[in-house]
Amino acid sequence: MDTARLLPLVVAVPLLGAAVLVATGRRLPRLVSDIVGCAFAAVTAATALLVLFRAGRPGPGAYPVEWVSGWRRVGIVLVGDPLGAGLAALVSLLVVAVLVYSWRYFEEPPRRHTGSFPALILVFQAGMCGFALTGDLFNAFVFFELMGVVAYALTGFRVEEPKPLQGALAFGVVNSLGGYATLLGITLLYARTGELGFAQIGRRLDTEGPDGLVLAAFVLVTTGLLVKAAAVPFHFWLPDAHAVAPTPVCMLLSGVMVELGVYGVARVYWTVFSGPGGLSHPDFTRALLVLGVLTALLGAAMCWQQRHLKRLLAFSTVAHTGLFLIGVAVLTPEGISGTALYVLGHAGVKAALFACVGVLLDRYATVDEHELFGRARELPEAGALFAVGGLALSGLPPFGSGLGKAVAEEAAGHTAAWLPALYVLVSAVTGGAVLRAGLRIFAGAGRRPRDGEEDEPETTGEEEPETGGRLRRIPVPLLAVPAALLAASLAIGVIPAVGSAVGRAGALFTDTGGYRRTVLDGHAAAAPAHPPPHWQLTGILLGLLSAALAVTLATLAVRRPARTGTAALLAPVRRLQSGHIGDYVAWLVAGTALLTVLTVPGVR
Amino acid sequence: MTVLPYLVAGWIFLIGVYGLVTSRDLIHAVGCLAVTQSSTYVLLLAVGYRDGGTAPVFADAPTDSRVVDPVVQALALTDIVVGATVTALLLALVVQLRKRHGTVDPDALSELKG
Amino acid sequence: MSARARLWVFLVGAAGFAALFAAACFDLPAFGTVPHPYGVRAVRAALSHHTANVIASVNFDLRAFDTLGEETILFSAVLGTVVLLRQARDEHRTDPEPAVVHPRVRRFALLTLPFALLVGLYVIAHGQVSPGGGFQGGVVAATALHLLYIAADYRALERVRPLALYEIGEAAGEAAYVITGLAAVLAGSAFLANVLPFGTLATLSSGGTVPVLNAAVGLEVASGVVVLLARFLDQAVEIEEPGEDGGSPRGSGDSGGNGDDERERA
Amino acid sequence: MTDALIVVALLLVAGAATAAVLNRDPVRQALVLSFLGLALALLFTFLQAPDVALSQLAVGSAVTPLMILLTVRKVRRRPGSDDGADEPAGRER
Repeated sequence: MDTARLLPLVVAVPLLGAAVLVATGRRLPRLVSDIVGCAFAAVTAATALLVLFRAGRPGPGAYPVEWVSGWRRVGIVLVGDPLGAGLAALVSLLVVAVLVYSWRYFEEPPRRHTGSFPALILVFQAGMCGFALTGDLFNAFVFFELMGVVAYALTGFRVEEPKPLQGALAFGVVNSLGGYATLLGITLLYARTGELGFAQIGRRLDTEGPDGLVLAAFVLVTTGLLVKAAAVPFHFWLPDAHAVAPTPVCMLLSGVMVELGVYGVARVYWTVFSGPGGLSHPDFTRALLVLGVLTALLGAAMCWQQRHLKRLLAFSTVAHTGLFLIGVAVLTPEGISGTALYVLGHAGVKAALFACVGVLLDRYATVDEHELFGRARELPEAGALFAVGGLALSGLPPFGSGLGKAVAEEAAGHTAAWLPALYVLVSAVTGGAVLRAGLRIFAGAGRRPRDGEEDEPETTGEEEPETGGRLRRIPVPLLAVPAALLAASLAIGVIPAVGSAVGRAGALFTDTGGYRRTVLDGHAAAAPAHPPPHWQLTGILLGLLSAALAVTLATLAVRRPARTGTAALLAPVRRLQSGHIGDYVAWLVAGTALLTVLTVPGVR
Repeated sequence: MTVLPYLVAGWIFLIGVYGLVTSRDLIHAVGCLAVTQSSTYVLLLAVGYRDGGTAPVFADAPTDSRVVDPVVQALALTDIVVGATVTALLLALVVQLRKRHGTVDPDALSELKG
Repeated sequence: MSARARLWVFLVGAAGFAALFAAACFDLPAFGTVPHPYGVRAVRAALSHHTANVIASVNFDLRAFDTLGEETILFSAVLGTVVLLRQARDEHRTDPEPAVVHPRVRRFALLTLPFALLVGLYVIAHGQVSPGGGFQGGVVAATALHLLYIAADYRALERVRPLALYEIGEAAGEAAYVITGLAAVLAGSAFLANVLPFGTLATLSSGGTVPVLNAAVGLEVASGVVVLLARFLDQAVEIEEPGEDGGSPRGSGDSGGNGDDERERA
Repeated sequence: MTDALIVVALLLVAGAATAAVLNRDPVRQALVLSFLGLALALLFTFLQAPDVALSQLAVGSAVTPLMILLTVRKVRRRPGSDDGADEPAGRER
């Protein structure tokens, strides 16, 4: 079959699976519905990989473009460029991993609802794949909302507990509001151009000069995507939701969904706004750079302060999203391919870390760093995985996260010489926070941290286990899945073919004219030649430096658990994370205004 | 008249967000979100309107008559479904939240901080 | 943040938003004069497929993929609501008291019910020729069923409403939509392509796959909305919270205490 | 003529939206939302969008307010007290 024909199937197959599971879910035993779910997810993953391999063959050649319903230029277009297809493949593979991981999860599935969890995960997969592949702005909004709706439900899945419900509600309100802002922006673009496809809108915009309307459309469309990407000040929902969602869902939320927001910003800018009728490159770079730096710093600082392990990991996702935004902001093919590698590596590492925390949660009914002190000495395998994950998160070569960080920080260094230092700092602090927790929990190192010295509000880590009862023996998938994910992250860093494929993907992604010609005119887009991203000496040294810094920070923190100075300094920042929906909404509106101020010199 | 419909859409968006920010009751907040969303329908259909156009249904109209833009109407339909479903899901969360927290006042939710 | 600080943050943001949006409005073409290249192409495309209602054509033919996403949003929201409003481990059901209904109300509702159901089905069936379609008709039909709640009482409604069946109906609607799309792929066309004969403009059988997809959506929406409303009714009428039978009454202004939690954990 | 109708409907919608936000009691808000749905349906009819008007009528003025009312009923039901569902409106100030 023609490769292009396969593109809609990546969305259709999981949806069919979800419908089958819901129709039969009441009767099927748990095991069968798990197998059915895995099978549909795996078929989707295979399809996405097939598209990726056919689209990613080196040499000049177009990537597959499919007009759904067969309506050229009137319908909706799906584009299988290597980056979009690659993201769809990443999503699908992670979904398979998550379904395998949750094999023994939810020991007591909700009565008469055995099929519900895998069905929701399959719909989530369809939504994320559709968002990665679509070449149509309104269709992107539909998939944005689909991802959202499923994610709210999955976040609040454990209705017997108060925290997930509160997190899911904040997530739902803030994300929906962001989505509506995006839709207003889409409507403004439609009023100007009368088109909905990325390529068509971009071409029409370039026939006229930029003005207030284009600026407003950019700000509004980007607002929703930045909410999904959890950029400061749109990020408040993320820690609240990611800290409370069921562990398998956290793996997906932090591993790929947030990154899809960053992808959306980059995709929309490059295809729609990057021409002369859009937003000039320096303006985009300024706006995203400011937001990215703020996000990275705030995420890292908050990450270090947490004792609730899932919340700690959630803030580290915020910090890394900031780095991804910086990689997109520099507007070079190297920045894009470096960030893409970073996202690939990060997805494996972060999902593996969440998986390890899930093991702790189900064995000890808590994910609190202080309460768990020394208790997990009996789990050396999980401890080893957790430590490796922490090191990989800090950018240790030769992990994929390390390679991505090295390439992205070099690309960022061309824009501002101090940016590589930020990459090193943020990776070191987030990796160090993970290692600190690991040292305390799995090794019982240092002194037992004391509680109750501060009167600051704080989320502690008491949770109900997700497996019905506490686990005595750790089932194989709970450890095999994180091990496989870390191995995959390592493979991304050491297999040179991955690097060159991602390099080509980045080059095609940033070729605006080529994208529009491929989609609208069916011309083959020749891949612009670029040296593929690879390990360089400075990158290796900076990676080793940040890993060493992370270890040092962790050791110091374990030796002297008394938190002074920094804690007091950061108290006002911590208070902003108030859990109040009204606060989060107010910050969202303020963020829109901030984005306007940052881009407004773009109107000439 | 030339910009009034657009400005009304902007007003509805802002007033809805104002309600969300100042809400003391989560059910009321969900209602405000629904209000906010109606701004998108108004803007979509205002953009699609053409002076003197009729509805794009050719059941008994000649096929060359001047019609308003059908695309935005299709988009608005999709949008309405999205709005209703999000409302349902959020209300379901509020129902359970009330059971577990004993309140629907956002000021009193205190499980997640810092 | 205090309520005052929150309001200030909002007001500053709202000022920025208002300025931005107003600037955009004054750059927009005047109301009623916006150019519509896509709209014009869509009208031409719809007529070429003999679909009189262009909106139905956009929804179920040109941009049928959007509608697939939309129906999936509904599908997953219903699934999510079912999961979220499930009876928790610590809750139990009570049978609601049969309610006394005024005979005149009952007669009115019972008379309206078949009429409303019929309207719903009519609206679904005529989606491709006149305003309406699967979504609108589905909602009307589903709401009509709930007239029974007014006419008799909750138990009467439960008898005509085998929920499991509606859940299957919803999934079947979703599956039918996807399978129609896949059938086009098997026939050698693009996913969701309109491969059936187009028929004559403005007749019930016109539009090729448009009526098929319309019916799939109608089935899904009607079943989905029934399930959705049922879950809310269930919560409002039947499911008892753990503390609700003879527990100490709480004050209505109860702000913040988590007495509930302690009871539930115990 | 059409223009005048559209302006009236627009102002009606803006007013109803404002009222829906300012009514802090969810029960009254649900009723105002229902009215907002009607006003929107009217506006959409004048804007030559009968399909959208029909949806808005079904969803905006029936299903959504109904769900809100059911939620309020569930949330306000209290154990051992008979003020449950009929609790006087306006307690949320």
